[in-house]
Amino acid sequence: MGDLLTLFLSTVLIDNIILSHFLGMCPFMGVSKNRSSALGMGFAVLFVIVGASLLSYALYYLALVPLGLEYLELITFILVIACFVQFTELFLKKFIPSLYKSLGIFLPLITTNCAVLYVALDNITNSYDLAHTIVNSVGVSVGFMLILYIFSTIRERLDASTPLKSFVGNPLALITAGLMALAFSGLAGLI
Amino acid sequence: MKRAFYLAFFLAVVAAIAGGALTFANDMTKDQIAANKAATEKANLEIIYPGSDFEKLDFTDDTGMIVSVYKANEGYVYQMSTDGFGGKGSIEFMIGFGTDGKISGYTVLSSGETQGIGSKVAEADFVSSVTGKDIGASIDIISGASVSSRAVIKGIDAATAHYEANYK
Amino acid sequence: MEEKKPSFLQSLILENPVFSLYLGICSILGVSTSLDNAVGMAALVFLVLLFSNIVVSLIRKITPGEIRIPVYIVIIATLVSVAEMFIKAYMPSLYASMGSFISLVVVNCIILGRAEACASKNDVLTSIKDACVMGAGYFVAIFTISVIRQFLSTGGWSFANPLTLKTIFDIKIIPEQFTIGLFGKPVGAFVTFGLLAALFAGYKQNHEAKLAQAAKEAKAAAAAAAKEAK
Amino acid sequence: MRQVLGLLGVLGTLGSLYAVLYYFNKKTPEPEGCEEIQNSCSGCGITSCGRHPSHMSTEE
Repeated sequence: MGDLLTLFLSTVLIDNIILSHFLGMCPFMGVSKNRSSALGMGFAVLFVIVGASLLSYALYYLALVPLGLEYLELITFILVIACFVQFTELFLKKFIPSLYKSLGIFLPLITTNCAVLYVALDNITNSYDLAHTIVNSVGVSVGFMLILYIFSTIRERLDASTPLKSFVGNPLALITAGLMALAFSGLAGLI
Repeated sequence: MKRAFYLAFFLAVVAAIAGGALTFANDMTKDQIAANKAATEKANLEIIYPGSDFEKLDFTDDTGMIVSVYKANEGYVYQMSTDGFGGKGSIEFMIGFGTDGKISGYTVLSSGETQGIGSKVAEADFVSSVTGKDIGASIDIISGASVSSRAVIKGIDAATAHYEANYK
Repeated sequence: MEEKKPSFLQSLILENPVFSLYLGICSILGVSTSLDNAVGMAALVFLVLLFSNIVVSLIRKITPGEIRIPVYIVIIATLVSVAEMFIKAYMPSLYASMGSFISLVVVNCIILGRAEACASKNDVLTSIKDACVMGAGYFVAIFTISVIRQFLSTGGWSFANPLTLKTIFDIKIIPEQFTIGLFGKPVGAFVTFGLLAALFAGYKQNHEAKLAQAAKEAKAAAAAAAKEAK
Repeated sequence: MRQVLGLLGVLGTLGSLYAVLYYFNKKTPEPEGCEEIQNSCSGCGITSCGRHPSHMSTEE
């Protein structure tokens, strides 16, 4: 039980998907303009990462390994993630329009998101069992949402400030992310 | 509705062709990759027991730190991965337990630790402080690199416990 | 003064895919710790981009409009998988240092972006040219960052031939204890990329200011000439 | 032989599933109150994002 907790803590705080793996930068730069869209993005990513990595995990150990097709893992995982996102969008559009209103815009962006694919592959390369896979997926998405939310609060102030003309927008956001990475790397001694 | 079937068929054919290309590429590179893997494995083990032959053992492990276990002529070699300052699985090292009850060798395979601080776990004085010690004897932490050295020691203790439980 | 076609170098800086559109940042930040990684990743992205553009433009007539993007994703995934197998087989050290970033090239925004924006509409030749321009832009971005980051974090540059692992050059300028280790860590990646992006934005802004200024002058001169002619 | 069948099975079903879902997703109209979320996606240059104009073209 102990190492599940350390795995969770390390994926959320220390080995954070954005700050130490640089993944999910496209939504991180594009969507973090305000807090509500950051939260919406966070929940959409949480739902997709956990769903997609469980599907990929099942497909890998039930279909690819018995058939000896491990080398197909990259293309299978991409198709699984894409199918899952399309299915979710379709399901929300048809049955839960209210949820679609808040998450709908973010779902198509996640189909080709580096973070989702990384988690699906990471569960396999580390040969995690089911419990570790779930904890890893939830941990990564919580870490993503946490950093995205904190960053959106900072970014609201950044947009209000008047930096050098050439720093406006993304360059300043990147440097702020660098400072956040510095702060979070201080937690490394936690585990 | 008919359009949907045509689209489904089209993408299925594209995916099948992709699969075929991947199988072809896989067959071409399969043995080279296996050869690479065996070569690096052997090279790592040779550091602990030069010239000995090794037999890979399967093992049960709940610490999650033991990567693989080998039986050599004069002892056992554990390949370990522990979480240091550089995050999850940032330090990978090999440790050899001799049948004479002493640690026969210790070497770091890869370390994501900070340059000049955590990387001391791979340097000569820490290595010599570990090699030659009796199995189970306590190893002191490097002052100034406590996170990394404590992580390595945690790994060594896990290997020792597993060794004493199974092969002593 | 007619708009002179921006020179190749200028278009490399002005429309650099990485610094102006922020495409493909994930791989650049992750891999730009050493020259070998940077060159390896740039070559990989260029080759995948080239072949994907070729295949996409070859089959652009028969791909049904609705599922263009899914077909491109499958093609790119296959190309990256094949590339990953060859790197794992023949360049194991490069594979070890680049690790999981190789398979993440599949979702690299540049490749899919160019496949959709350019290759699906033009013939093979323009797609190849576009792949070269974009590949060069990517190489310029990742190489500059890795030059800065490797210099600051290890005090010099070193480059080894990935196939034979023979170090081609290894220069140490700053002595060991004055190197800034932070630049090897994620902090350095973000800060270096941010500063360079600001530099590019600054250059672009005053370039546009110059053009606007020149255009204004041209209009004023034309107005004066018209007044004289009356 | 089993491998080839497995390959065709896995990739074939996944491919056709993706095409069908993608097609129906494009076909189902957005729920009534959702038209205006288009412009809140702040001009991302990422063409793979479903909101990007590249996805809007229907039959050829």
